[in-house]
Amino acid sequence: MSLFIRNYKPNSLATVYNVKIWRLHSTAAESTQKKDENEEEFRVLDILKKKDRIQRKVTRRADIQPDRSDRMAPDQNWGNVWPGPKTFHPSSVPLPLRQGYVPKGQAPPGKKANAELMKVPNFLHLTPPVIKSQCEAIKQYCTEWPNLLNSQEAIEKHYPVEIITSDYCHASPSIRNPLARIVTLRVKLSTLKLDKHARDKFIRLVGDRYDSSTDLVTITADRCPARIQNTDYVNYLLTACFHEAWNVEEWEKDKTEDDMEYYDWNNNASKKSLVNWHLQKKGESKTLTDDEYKSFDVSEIQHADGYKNAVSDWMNSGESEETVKKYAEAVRKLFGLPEKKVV
Amino acid sequence: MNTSIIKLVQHSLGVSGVLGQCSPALASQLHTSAPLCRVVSGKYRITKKRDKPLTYEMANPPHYIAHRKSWNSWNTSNLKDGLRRSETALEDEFIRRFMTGTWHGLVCSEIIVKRQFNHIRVAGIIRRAVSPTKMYFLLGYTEELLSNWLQCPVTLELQTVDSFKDVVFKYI
Amino acid sequence: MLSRNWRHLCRRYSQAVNFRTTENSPAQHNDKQEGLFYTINPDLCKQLFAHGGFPRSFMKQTKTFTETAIMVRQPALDLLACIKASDMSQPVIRYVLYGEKGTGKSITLAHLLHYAHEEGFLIVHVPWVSEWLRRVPRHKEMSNSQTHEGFVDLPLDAAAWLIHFKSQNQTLLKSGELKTSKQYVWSKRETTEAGSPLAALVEHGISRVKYACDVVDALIDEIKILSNAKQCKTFVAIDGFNSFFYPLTRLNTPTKRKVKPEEVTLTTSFMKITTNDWNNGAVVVTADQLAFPDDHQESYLPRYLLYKKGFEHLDPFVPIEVGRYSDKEFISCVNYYRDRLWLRGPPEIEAELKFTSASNPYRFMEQCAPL
Amino acid sequence: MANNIRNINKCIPRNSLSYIVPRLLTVQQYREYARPTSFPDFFQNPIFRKEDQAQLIESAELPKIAALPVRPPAVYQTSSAYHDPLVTKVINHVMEMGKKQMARNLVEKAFENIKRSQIERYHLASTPEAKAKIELDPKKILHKAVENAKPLLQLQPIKRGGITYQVPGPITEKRSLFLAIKWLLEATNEKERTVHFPEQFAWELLDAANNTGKVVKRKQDLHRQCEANRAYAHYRWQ
Repeated sequence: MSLFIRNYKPNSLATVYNVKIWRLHSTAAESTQKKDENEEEFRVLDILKKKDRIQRKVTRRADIQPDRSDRMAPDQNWGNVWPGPKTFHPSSVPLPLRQGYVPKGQAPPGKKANAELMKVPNFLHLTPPVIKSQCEAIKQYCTEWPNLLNSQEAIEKHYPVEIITSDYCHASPSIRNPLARIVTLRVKLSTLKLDKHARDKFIRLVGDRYDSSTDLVTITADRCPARIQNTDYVNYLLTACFHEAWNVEEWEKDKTEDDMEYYDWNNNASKKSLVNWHLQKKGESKTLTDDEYKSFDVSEIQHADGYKNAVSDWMNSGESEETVKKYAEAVRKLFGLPEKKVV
Repeated sequence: MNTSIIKLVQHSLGVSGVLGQCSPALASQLHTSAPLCRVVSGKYRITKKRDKPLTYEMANPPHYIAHRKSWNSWNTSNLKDGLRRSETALEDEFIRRFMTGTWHGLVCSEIIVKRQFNHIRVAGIIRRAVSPTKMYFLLGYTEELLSNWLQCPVTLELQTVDSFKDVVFKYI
Repeated sequence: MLSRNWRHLCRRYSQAVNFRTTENSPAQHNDKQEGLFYTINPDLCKQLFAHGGFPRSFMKQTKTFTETAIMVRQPALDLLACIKASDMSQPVIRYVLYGEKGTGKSITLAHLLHYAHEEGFLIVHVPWVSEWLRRVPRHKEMSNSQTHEGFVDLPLDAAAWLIHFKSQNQTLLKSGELKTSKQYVWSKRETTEAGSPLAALVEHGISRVKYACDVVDALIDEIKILSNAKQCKTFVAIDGFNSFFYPLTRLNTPTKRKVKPEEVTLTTSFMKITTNDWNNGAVVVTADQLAFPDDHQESYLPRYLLYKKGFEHLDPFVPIEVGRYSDKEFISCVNYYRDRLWLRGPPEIEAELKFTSASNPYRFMEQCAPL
Repeated sequence: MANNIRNINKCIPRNSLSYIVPRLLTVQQYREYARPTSFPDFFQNPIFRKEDQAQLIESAELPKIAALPVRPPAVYQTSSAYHDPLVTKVINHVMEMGKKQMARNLVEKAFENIKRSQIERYHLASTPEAKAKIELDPKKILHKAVENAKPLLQLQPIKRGGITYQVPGPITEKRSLFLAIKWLLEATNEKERTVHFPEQFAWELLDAANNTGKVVKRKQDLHRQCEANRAYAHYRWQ
């Protein structure tokens, strides 16, 4: 039995023949019945009513149409046969498909009654001619790409503000995904044209939203339920930060050395101690005010410039063996001490 | 390990209803759900006469999903960060039961539920045991009721076969 | 010709195994002695380092080796050259020794102390600052300062340091040339007259422990004045100096308030002597990771260890790195240990030890111990 | 192991070697691992000492076993110059709760203590003969101490006629080593709370190496007991 099925199932042609055979049989059976009524023959006791059962089946199968795929013309318009996404149907696809894993040496199950083929998403509605015709159809709604925006740099120059949103393709009774509301705004800080103070203040205002390595400010909003609201909000935030950055408040004058974003040697204790040392060396003992310290010209001290650079480098680029070594060299020069011997 | 616990419970306490009688803490620690019985779940016993028919789907145990066979439910909820996980699973199960009940004795394969956006496609292989008129009625009936309950368009995309024997892959 | 070659060969060979120098005076040390060990006279050693100055593990070694031998290393030679080259009439130059744990900062400092002693410097040496601020034995005496409002005194530690100071500067104090510049009134009955010898001041601090901290403060002031007046040269050596700048000490006042280092009177005194507003001296301090608790030992570089405050206090200073052994030093040290029976076994062991200890002097010593 | 392979090579033609080597080796190879590993038995034990490797190269055995699979060496199997199996054994005995680093530190501290006291005695000794007598290597002292602490006989409780007799009998090499280390450690742990383990262990080792002290006495007591129970010896086989 199993052998029969295996031979029978994969072969689509066999089914067609089979159906035809069935039909022949059924007509034959009907004719015999008519004969029975006319000429009274010896009636055989048919307890199981075998013939009746066969008859019932046959009448039902009579209306089965042959496969549509058999009747398809080779030059038909496939887009009309399969216009949209649809589960695979073997009778509509005139391809000898097979799908399934079988032991070596056997043929995989054919396209009829094959649930695997029905499971996989198919793209039979997206054949190249169909795509082409659909593109042609929507072409009238498209506009041309601006000529001047021919490179990435040009795009960045004319449209420095970048708005990033995500659309989600998902299956559920509602096609709205709440994550789609999130809006990210990205802009290069250098395109904002801020001055020194404003830039510093802007960076402090946006906090960790500024990445110094890429010079990008990234503002993300997800507090409103709709995307348009969030877009408005990020734009508002950028505008507000920008204008606030230009404001100079009264309390900003109290900015101390600890609040500085970089190490300025002239304003720091290092210069003070150098000047003190210099004055002491000359034998003058006088106390200077802070402004006098700041405006003190260090060029009259020998090797002071090297020292200044070394200290600034140490503080600004971080402590490392290299910077410490550089500092040591500068200080030795300043004090007139012998160079360290290189081993 | 899991299966042994389950067997033990099944042997000593009787099969069902007993878990409910156990204390809630114990019941919550016993996993009787199918995925944990990976030795037996989704597998069929070989009969003596070797005459049990298996479809292709049944012939491949669950660990072959995505290797030899594919999923019966296609949706985005099962992906990472998918929405409506439990609802989707429940609805799919409901669709399956409704289908097998409505097309009583006619469904030859598993019901395949595919979701695209808000559209649910239900596919399956149906035996041609009832008249086409009835079939058309059942088709409309199912689509109408399901879309009413699930609040989204439902399409039935069925394939018909002469008899169950057409979908049989092998006998064990 | 042949004999000359032979002699040359002999000398080279002896050079290779030679690990000792007979030149025991640090002032005479130069590049020729680099990597060689010299021995410190036991009496002198007792005088200089009886109250601290060597790490404990090194003290143990001296007992086992029955001698105190120090390797002449590049950082010490470098510092010696700098001190010799510096102009004494200029403001003092601060040197900061830094380096990884166990590379020999304290030993380098001891070497310099020996030099200072020999050259007749007045030595102001603090063996280990953390001993005062971070080590809290069961009976740590603390009191609120009488003279400075809101400050904390450590009288016992101060007295112990005075004893150390006295023993290190025995000869200078005995000569009695160093005199106080002004009168100090301790209480109604106790005063130290102007013009009395410095030794008397120190003695007072030792005998009247209550005033030890104030005595230390006065002593530091006097030393600065004396140095400025060219009556003596002063050598300041402070080990674990960065401990003064760690935000908190482990001391608690009786009211369970955490004490900050700047609230300890000893800190203010030693801050005074490490500024560069005096001359005729040299200041050598070390920045050591071990002076900090374990969770603040991420880097051994001076800026990290001194914090901003310490850096600004010392700046401009000369950083001097004490590094790991060079190849030559390592071989010399191996030979020394073999001579002292500390290291035995086949010669392959040396390469392995060099690799596993990464030429770190302390780790090398430790790893030799069980062999 | 090298011997095994040599024998095999003599009796088996070349081409069948790859098939037969694993099967034969399973019978002859001993396991160095405490627990069965996930490696099949035909995997070779690693040869991690440089001396052994040199020997293999010299006897031209290396190319023969070069292609065979090898188990990974354990952590204590190093090619270090100061590798000593007995020392690792003692460290493992000292270890508690798997704290090997701690155990290793303790044993090494004990070695250091031994070394310091011996060097001190060396310096105190006046004549060169006396100096030459003093053993300075702590590892040699450990070996000597363990050797001196090893018992030669043991008492086994055997039940005969309802009475348990302490029957003297021979002892295996392995058990005697085990007992020696165990006794040394037990003697060490009977100490004042203020005395630290490394110090006490160092003393015990020095005592045992001199054939004196608690451990050696314990061994001698055992021997005496065995001697006294000589009459029961026949119970071992009856």
